[in-house]
Amino acid sequence: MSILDWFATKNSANKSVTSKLDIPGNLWIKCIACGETLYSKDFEQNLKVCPKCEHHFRLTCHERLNITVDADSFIEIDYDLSPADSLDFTDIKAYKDRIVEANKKTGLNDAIITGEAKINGSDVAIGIMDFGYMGGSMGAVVGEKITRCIELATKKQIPAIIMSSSGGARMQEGMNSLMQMAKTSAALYRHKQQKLLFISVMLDPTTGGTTASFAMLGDLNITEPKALIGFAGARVIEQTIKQKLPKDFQRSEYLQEHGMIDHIVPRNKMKSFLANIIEMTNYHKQKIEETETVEQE
Amino acid sequence: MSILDWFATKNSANKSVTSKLDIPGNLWIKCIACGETLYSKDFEQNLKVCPKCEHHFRLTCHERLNITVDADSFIEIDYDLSPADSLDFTDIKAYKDRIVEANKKTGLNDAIITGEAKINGSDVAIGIMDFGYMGGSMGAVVGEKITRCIELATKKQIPAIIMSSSGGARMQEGMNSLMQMAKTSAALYRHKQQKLLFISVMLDPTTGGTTASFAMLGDLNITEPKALIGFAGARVIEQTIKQKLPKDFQRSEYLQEHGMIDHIVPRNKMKSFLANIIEMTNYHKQKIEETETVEQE
Amino acid sequence: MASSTHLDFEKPILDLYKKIDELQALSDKEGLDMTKDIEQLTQKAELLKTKIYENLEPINIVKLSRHPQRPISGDYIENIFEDFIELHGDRSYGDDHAIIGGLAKFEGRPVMIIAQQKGKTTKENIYRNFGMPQPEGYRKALRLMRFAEKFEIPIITLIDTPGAYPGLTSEERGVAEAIALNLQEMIGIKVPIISVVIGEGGSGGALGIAIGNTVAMLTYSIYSVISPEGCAAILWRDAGMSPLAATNLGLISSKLKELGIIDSIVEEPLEGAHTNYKKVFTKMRAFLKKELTKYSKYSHEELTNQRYDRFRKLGKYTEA
Amino acid sequence: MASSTHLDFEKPILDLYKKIDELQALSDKEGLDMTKDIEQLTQKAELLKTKIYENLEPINIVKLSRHPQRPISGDYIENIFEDFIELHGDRSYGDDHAIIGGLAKFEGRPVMIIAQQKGKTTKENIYRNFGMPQPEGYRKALRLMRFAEKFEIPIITLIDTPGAYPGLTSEERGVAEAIALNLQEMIGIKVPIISVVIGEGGSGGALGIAIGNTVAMLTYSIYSVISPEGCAAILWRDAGMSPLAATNLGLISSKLKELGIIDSIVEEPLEGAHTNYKKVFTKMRAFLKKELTKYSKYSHEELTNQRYDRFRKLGKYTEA
Ligand SMILES: [Zn+2]
Ligand SMILES: [Zn+2]
Repeated sequence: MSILDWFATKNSANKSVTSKLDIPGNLWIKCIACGETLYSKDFEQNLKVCPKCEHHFRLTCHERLNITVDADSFIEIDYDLSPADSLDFTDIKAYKDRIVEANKKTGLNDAIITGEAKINGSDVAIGIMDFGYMGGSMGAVVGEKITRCIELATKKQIPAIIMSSSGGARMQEGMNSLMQMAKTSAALYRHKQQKLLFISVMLDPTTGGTTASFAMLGDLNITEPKALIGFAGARVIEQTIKQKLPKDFQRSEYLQEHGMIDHIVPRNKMKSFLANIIEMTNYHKQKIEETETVEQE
Repeated sequence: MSILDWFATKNSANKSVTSKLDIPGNLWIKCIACGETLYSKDFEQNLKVCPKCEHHFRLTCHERLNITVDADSFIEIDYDLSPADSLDFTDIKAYKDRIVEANKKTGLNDAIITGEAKINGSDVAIGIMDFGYMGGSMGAVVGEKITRCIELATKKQIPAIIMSSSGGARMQEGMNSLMQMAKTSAALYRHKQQKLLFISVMLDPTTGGTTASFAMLGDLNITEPKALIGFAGARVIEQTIKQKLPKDFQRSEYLQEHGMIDHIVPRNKMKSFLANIIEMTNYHKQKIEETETVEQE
Repeated sequence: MASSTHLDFEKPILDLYKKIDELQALSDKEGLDMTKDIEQLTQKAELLKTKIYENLEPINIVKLSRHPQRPISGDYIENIFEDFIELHGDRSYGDDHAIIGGLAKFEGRPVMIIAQQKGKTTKENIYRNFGMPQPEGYRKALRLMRFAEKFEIPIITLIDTPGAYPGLTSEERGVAEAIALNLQEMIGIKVPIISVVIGEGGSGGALGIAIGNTVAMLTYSIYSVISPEGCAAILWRDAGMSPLAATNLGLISSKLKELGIIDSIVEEPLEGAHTNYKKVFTKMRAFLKKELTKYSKYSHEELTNQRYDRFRKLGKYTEA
Repeated sequence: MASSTHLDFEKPILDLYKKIDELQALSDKEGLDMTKDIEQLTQKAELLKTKIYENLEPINIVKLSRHPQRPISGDYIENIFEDFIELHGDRSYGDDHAIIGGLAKFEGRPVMIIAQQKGKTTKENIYRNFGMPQPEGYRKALRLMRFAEKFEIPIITLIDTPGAYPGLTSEERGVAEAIALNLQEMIGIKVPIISVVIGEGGSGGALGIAIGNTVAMLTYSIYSVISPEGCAAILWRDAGMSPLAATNLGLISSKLKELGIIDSIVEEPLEGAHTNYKKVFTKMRAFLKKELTKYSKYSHEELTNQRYDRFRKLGKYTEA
């Protein structure tokens, strides 16, 4: 089920890449949402949001990292984890070969980077998924890295932030993949027991087993405008119910109306939004620490 | 809002009384649901359930008590509480006079009896409302008696059972009446904190502020077949939405389908049902007590 | 008077002021010195105003509490707090527009605001369902209160509703359960809860977010077990009896303070909050500051015990 | 064979038995002594049967797991437990018929059963939504698990679903949130949880009630990240590749035991649970008794730690 989403969304991902390559020299790109021709540099400066229609283009995990955490504050952890082909899985391609290709394409060992960082000076544990690596699918590496990232947050008593964009579980790892849903959610249980903040940022697209585990478990569930967020794939649902789906089905705004999303945050406001929430939820703890410091002096 | 239900249901209550009085000598009564003529003694022996259509007729609180707790086990508490007219409330009748009348009609000081009792040998704190006393409306006495009953259960570490039939808050006591919703629910909060069992039995009819407070807060919410249970009155809702309501609207079966009721229990099974639940939820505690006793010996 | 909508009982005052205006116009036009007359009349008008407002029939206070220009929750949020971040949804069904909630800063520290929100225009009112929440509104409120509790953030609830929505959808999704659960769970929330009725406090639908350590009312707000109209329709079978019902129900702030149902009254301008927003914001800010300061010294246990005791003692009865 | 529905791979066995029957009939009719031939053939049939069932292709096990006569949750509940009291509803939206829950007695002590329920007839299947739960099913399950936790009652979950319902209503009401919350909260439940996949363990929809201290499977049940049909359609774009997908996905009990995804296999009769209900009930009863006895000695902390560690360690990767 989950992987159907991955495929459904895979196509539109390719589309956005293609329209960029159409223009010689890459100085100009064309917005896939409104057709506007944009000067590449302006587009980059606008954080890859179309200035005309505000379409939020997808980012790589490193692009996302750069606009989210304080400069030079990120200390990556667990970068040396890479996928194992425990089922010897082959479809039209061998999973082993897919791993090599994905690594070549993205430079990543798997579909997520994790680490410690600061946001406006506050410590956080952060994980950022990359849809470019096998549709951001969650295999054992993604699950393990998210789990360790959350465990680190629990240990250090700091907030955790996971920014998802993922087609769900990774079929090629079979049940080992499904179990990552349980593992990541379990880690969040312990984080929550310590009354720590978890913000889930669901980015375009977040579907399947990713949505049905850690991504829906934020103290706050945040998203960008018009991101695709869902469990089952739209085509599967249409086949099941034999009806057309609503126009904004599984988009941020739809999910907010249905009670699942706390707040839709435009890309240029995301960092300050996160900082604000972290500050407010840290207020009491800091106050106590200050008092204790004063008393000790 | 709540009191509209009381009025709506008041009429049908009268109907059932009337149909009984129609027959001279009261040897025979006519079922208001199916029209069947029933021999009075059989009807009583069948716990006032029509043997033909299984319509559950309303019971007084003492009738209900008799078929629910072990013989001679009930120790009433707080029987000496009676209503005060704190607002000097008069409508077409003075509230003071209504109090006198209701007392004369029912022999009760207010719309509930509370106490300690045993059900198949197990201790419980129990409260049973009486719709015959001013439509079972909840004023300060009802609220106080329920609260004390629950507090007793908390203190003695035993289950609490409240069997409701009530039109909701009692208008003539104004805001003092509304506050009973908060007070009874607060008492249940403390009972719940001690991991004690609360079974709410909602009987025909349970509406308004009664439903929207203690009656919906059972670990288990139980009812008899086809009981009327709701918040707003059906007529008010029809006026609001300008639509006909579903046929079984606000009936036990409807509420169960909508997730609010754990189990619908026919009257002749109610006592054994309650005993069963109490036994199962007491099992662990009893096991521990037995072990401790053995160890002490 | 700032407001453009006038209520019946204001007519004598308005007539006097109109007369004063006419006199002034006449004096200007004819060049006559009518200062003294005008002064006298103004004084009279002021006296009349005070007399009328200090002796308002409850039914007129009901009208003030529903005044179309009366400040609504959104006005307080915008003017008393900074950096409001609205947080949506109950995480299981929907986002109710009749209850808004979110984090904000008050005097530099974070607070969680839960507020029933009416509209001022017809369009807004339809969007807000006329301030009548459905179950998901109460569930959102509880979710956000638990969030606040987790991070030791005090809660402020603003009450302004004719009641929970009496509709089919509301019953289907268990509005009674949703309100009941809030009554139970709010008692145990380990941060301060300050509740203020700012307009209509309609029955269980109001109570469902009003389990505060302190429960206050604005001067001309009401808090009632049933609307006077509903009460009259039931008890007298005559909607014309609403004024008497309003009186009997004891739904005005002064009466409820006297009965011990509420703890404080946040003072409105004599002619109502709608005539001077700034003034009522100032009073509200001062009130909240005082309460938050007070409870900031309470432990978790003191907070929940104080709240329990506050509601535990309510209700008059006789005991032999 | 007790069953009336036969699967393709059973044909060679059935043919042999048919031949034996014919031989017997012939021998009876003609008065010939064919005992030896019949004996030989029967032996051959038994050998063939063993060989076939012990070497079933995963896709055939998929078929067995979905066999229309396979015992469903209701059968286990009825035959292994006493005094089952079904408890309905999620207390906020509805009662999902694809997940049933309730209290029962097992060997004299109370247990809470949470079970995905398919139907056997078309009518039942429609009523049970073919065993595909909606959000309210998962929420009911969590509510009942918390009830069980409160009263120290062990929990048994039976898994049998093609997956959570992939429909509009399910998405609207947040099926992803409902499953996610169960994954998180079940980890912390302070009573033993025993989970058994009895038929189809379909992806997240199965996992949503399968966070057990022990997770077991019946021999011919399956547990998979995606259905073989779905997998084939996506990866090969050819539904005909389902058999290979079934093999690659590693969804059968023996493989999952080997991978450490599940802890135990509850043995079915050689020809499948549907051929001998009694046998499988006996095995299930013994299994549950053993597990419940084991965990009855665990403290709250041991239970939640064991469960955490069980899931924490799952997933293979390489670390430089
Ligand atoms: Zn554009
Ligand atoms: Zn009948």
